[in-house]
Amino acid sequence: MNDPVHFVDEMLQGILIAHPDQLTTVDGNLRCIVKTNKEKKNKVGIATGGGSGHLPLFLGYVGDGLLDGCAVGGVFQSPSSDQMLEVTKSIDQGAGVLYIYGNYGGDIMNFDMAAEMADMEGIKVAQVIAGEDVASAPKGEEGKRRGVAGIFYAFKIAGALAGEMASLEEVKRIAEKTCANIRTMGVALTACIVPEAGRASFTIGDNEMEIGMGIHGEPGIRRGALQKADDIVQQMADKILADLPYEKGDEVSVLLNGLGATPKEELYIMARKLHEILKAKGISVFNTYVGEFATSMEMAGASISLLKLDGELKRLLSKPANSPFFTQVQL
Amino acid sequence: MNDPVHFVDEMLQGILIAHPDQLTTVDGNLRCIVKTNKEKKNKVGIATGGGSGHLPLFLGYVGDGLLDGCAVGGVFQSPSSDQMLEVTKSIDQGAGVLYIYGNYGGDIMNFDMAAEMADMEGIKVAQVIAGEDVASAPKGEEGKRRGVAGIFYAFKIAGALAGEMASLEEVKRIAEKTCANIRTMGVALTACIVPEAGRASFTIGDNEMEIGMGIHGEPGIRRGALQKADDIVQQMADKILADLPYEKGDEVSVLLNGLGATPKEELYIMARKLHEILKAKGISVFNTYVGEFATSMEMAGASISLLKLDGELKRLLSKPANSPFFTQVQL
Amino acid sequence: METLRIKDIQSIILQIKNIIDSNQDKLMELDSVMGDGDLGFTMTKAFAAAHEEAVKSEEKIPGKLLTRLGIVIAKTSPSTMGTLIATGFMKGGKSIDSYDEIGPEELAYFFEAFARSIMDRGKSVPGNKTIIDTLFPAAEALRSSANESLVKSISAAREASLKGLDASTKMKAQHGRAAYYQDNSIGKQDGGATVGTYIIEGFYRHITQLSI
Amino acid sequence: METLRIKDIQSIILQIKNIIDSNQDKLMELDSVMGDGDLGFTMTKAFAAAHEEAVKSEEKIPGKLLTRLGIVIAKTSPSTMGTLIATGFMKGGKSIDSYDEIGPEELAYFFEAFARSIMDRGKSVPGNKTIIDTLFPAAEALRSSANESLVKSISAAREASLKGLDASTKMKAQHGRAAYYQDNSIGKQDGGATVGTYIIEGFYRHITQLSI
Ligand SMILES: Nc1ncnc2c1ncn2[C@@H]1O[C@H](COP(=O)(O)OP(=O)(O)O)[C@@H](O)[C@H]1O
Ligand SMILES: Nc1ncnc2c1ncn2[C@@H]1O[C@H](COP(=O)(O)OP(=O)(O)O)[C@@H](O)[C@H]1O
Ligand SMILES: [Mg+2]
Ligand SMILES: [Mg+2]
Ligand SMILES: [Mg+2]
Ligand SMILES: [Mg+2]
Repeated sequence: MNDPVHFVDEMLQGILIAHPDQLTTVDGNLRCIVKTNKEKKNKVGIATGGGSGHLPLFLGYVGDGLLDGCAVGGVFQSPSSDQMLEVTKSIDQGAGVLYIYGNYGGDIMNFDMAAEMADMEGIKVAQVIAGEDVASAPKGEEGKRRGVAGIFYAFKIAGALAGEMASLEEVKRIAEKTCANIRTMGVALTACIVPEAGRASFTIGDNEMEIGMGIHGEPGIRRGALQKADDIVQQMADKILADLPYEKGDEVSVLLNGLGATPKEELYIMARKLHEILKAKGISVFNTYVGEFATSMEMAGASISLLKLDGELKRLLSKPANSPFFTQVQL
Repeated sequence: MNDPVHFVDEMLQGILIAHPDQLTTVDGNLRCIVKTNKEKKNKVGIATGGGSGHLPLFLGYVGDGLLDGCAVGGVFQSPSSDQMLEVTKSIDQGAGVLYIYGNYGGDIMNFDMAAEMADMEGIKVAQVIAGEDVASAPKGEEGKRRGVAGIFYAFKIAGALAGEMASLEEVKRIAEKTCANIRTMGVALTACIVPEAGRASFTIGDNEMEIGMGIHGEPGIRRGALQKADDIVQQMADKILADLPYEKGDEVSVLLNGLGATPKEELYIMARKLHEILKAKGISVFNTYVGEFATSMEMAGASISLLKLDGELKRLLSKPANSPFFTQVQL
Repeated sequence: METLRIKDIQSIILQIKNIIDSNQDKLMELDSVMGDGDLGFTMTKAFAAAHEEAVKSEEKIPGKLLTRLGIVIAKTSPSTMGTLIATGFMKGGKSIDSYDEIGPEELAYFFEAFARSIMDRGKSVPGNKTIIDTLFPAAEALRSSANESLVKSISAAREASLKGLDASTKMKAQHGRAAYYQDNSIGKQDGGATVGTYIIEGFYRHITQLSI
Repeated sequence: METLRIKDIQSIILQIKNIIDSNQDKLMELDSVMGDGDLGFTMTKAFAAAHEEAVKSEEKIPGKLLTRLGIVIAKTSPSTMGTLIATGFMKGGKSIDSYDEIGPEELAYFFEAFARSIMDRGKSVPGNKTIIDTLFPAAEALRSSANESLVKSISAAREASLKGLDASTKMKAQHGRAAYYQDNSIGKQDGGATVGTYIIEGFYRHITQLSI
């Protein structure tokens, strides 16, 4: 690392110089990232935004078949309404802009402000807030849940529908439907380190873990001795399956997300157990994503997300997509 | 983690169940992985093999436009000649099989044995050994160098040419040419942990780093106090550039590889500095890969690889590829 | 002194900035217990920027200057508290931008709009253990003493905000990161509510100092 | 006893297995200093598998049994040392598979082919600080004493291998992971060379025991 004060800007400079054909800034503002090649007239624009330190979240999903722009905040900090407005103006192709972002107070307020300002400039804006972390609020209070790795599905599916020139209302509908069908649970083995702080703001013992911890270190539902991967997966799956609930005959997409320091090997060991559990429940798996989709600096840990599919979601999930951080061919 | 004894097999079961359309075993042998859909008759088969604990290396590059099969060893252990032979027989489409693997004694001996056995079964086999880690042996002794992340380029380019139905000799030639034009340097910030050992076999202090360390913890060229990212990149680049040497007017592909626990954010900060150095030297960058291409369990650290390009290499590098671990659209 | 003008606003912002600066560690600490620990950092940044703007702005109308400060804070400090305070300054300033000077009546308008706009933006009400629990009582005190002197009304506001802080500590958090702690938040002092008292304190120090 | 038959091979393999088992930690340690520390583990695995095979195999010709052991070791222990020893047993066995029993002459053939095939497979020569530095002198000693008794010739081989081990410690490593340590490898005992002495030791113990 260099000077932590420049962490975010240097990272952005690196991303822009590494992927000049795919990503660029709005008028040189590093913290406002959009696609290099503008989209077709009348395509609904999709923007997101959020704190840094979660790559590929958020800007990693700006790409073909995905998002059009992203406002980038400091590490774990919301971007400003200003930045969001700049991105909005840049990506609006006359059909309006949809904001899809995670359920965090600061982000909501800033996106609300940006939406009001965009409205004053005559741009139609709609918003969908993703919150699918079952550990962050009990069933019945879904509206309070944090948005974590599962938001990837909303980006992917809304991006696919927007690419078909659907209306803002339609794209909003599909993003909401996607969010409503996702559930996520995480487990953390070590703390995350914010560069400016230089040290962990909390600690997890060497042989401890915390089930349900948020991607900024928000408290989970159980701190305890480190368990076997299979036992951890079982607990996470139990929580997730009971929540929606996901039932016999359902078809799902599975996302096994590493939080940053967890080897892919371990994620696949978890995938194995998860598939076993789903099979025993009579839930079929359409496809499985394994990798880093939403991280938390050097945090060791993982999350499991399930998306319950129907024909429409499956069709859109299957479409190709391409960003510097996520490439998929037609499934 | 579950029982470390089952680490590799459980990981393989997870990979196979997560990507059934793409990967399968040879006759149920978990440690012999091949593409689910067999290739065209007379396409040269390409196989690799090596120890586990390096995902996406090695089996992660079995896919369309890439490799046809992989023999999987225990963590940091060579697979057996037997496994290699099984893979060879499975992927041979009558045009012979090329082995591309890293320059490690155990692997070489086992691939040699496998090649002899394949020969006895009437399968033409050729071999290309990748070794591009400049820290592992001085200039003039290139043949002693370890193979690390840069081997990705050999897989990608040889895979692309094999897909064009080139002969075994041709595919071997391009793999050799690719290997000859790659140089890599790594830096490690923490040790790697082998599951069966359960602890690091060596340690790197909290504020220390080792430049040139190998992906199994082989000794590097300098252990010292942790430096700024920019200074580390400068030292790594100096070594790499002087070695080939890469010179003004050259065009390169850049690979910034994370060893497992290093955030993508840091890799991009390094990419930024590397581009700056290359620009100052008058070396142009054709494209940049950033991510995890060859890891070492939970090791924190990174490596930089450069591939010097010409028209032929550029054309092949640009072709699409698709495996569960690496997907690229036509560049 | 019965009214506040541009120079006073500048001095008040400096007062708030000084209070925040000398309490940076305390805010850091409060926000660490049930938040992400950045409150001290974002607040010093917000008021440093606000102060800089207050000094260099050519605005002649106090309400307009206060709105400008909000805009600047929104840009520099997009954290929850930064955004809320920015909204407060913007909407509070807007509510009095037809007045050349701020008397007790206008000060009440200002803080009423300030608190109200935060409640709108944050979808929060008094009792949720937020900055509202110190600012809302302060605005109410200003309203009830609007026909008294500036010193008296700001003194009443200060007292109300401090009482509000005590009361809020006993509440259960409903918003922001603190809400994840649910019942565990009871008994812990809220960082945002504390910031609310500092803002009032800034006004209080300037007004009472000048009156001595 | 002037010749070795199937029963003897079985006993010799058990002897080697026992020596390896009781030196597992030592091999681990030697390989940790300049390697990946797995030598103790892979060698116990290799000889456990070889012993199992030796006991259950129906092979009647000693050379053929030795070749089988090599095949089994190759499958179970694909590490450098495992593969080299596997090669040694396979090619060594092959070199004497036309003999029903092994006398001093055949034993010399066996170890000559054993050492030679390792040199081919490993592209190594004596002096590179490897298993060859104990096995090659042992094979030479067997050759020079091929017209003596089995006890005498294996004793000479044992002595040569131990001398070789001493000499190899002073060498600089040229192959495998140890080579990365370059000059730092000088003065450190090589794990593979040590294994070479254990193999000879296994033959020695069986042959001398039976003669007593
Ligand atoms: N919805 C809300 N309405 C009003 N105040 C809120 C709301 N959510 C949080 N707060 C206040 O914000 C404070 C935290 O601010 P800050 O540290 O900036 O948050 P964050 O770092 O999570 O963005 C809390 O102490 C609380 O007083
Ligand atoms: N090319 C070679 N030829 C002969 N012996 C070798 C060669 N390379 C390594 N060795 C021997 O192998 C030993 C290490 O074996 P092992 O631990 O199995 O290696 P690794 O774990 O690296 O595969 C060394 O001590 C050395 O004696
Ligand atoms: Mg914050
Ligand atoms: Mg080994
Ligand atoms: Mg905070
Ligand atoms: Mg070893």
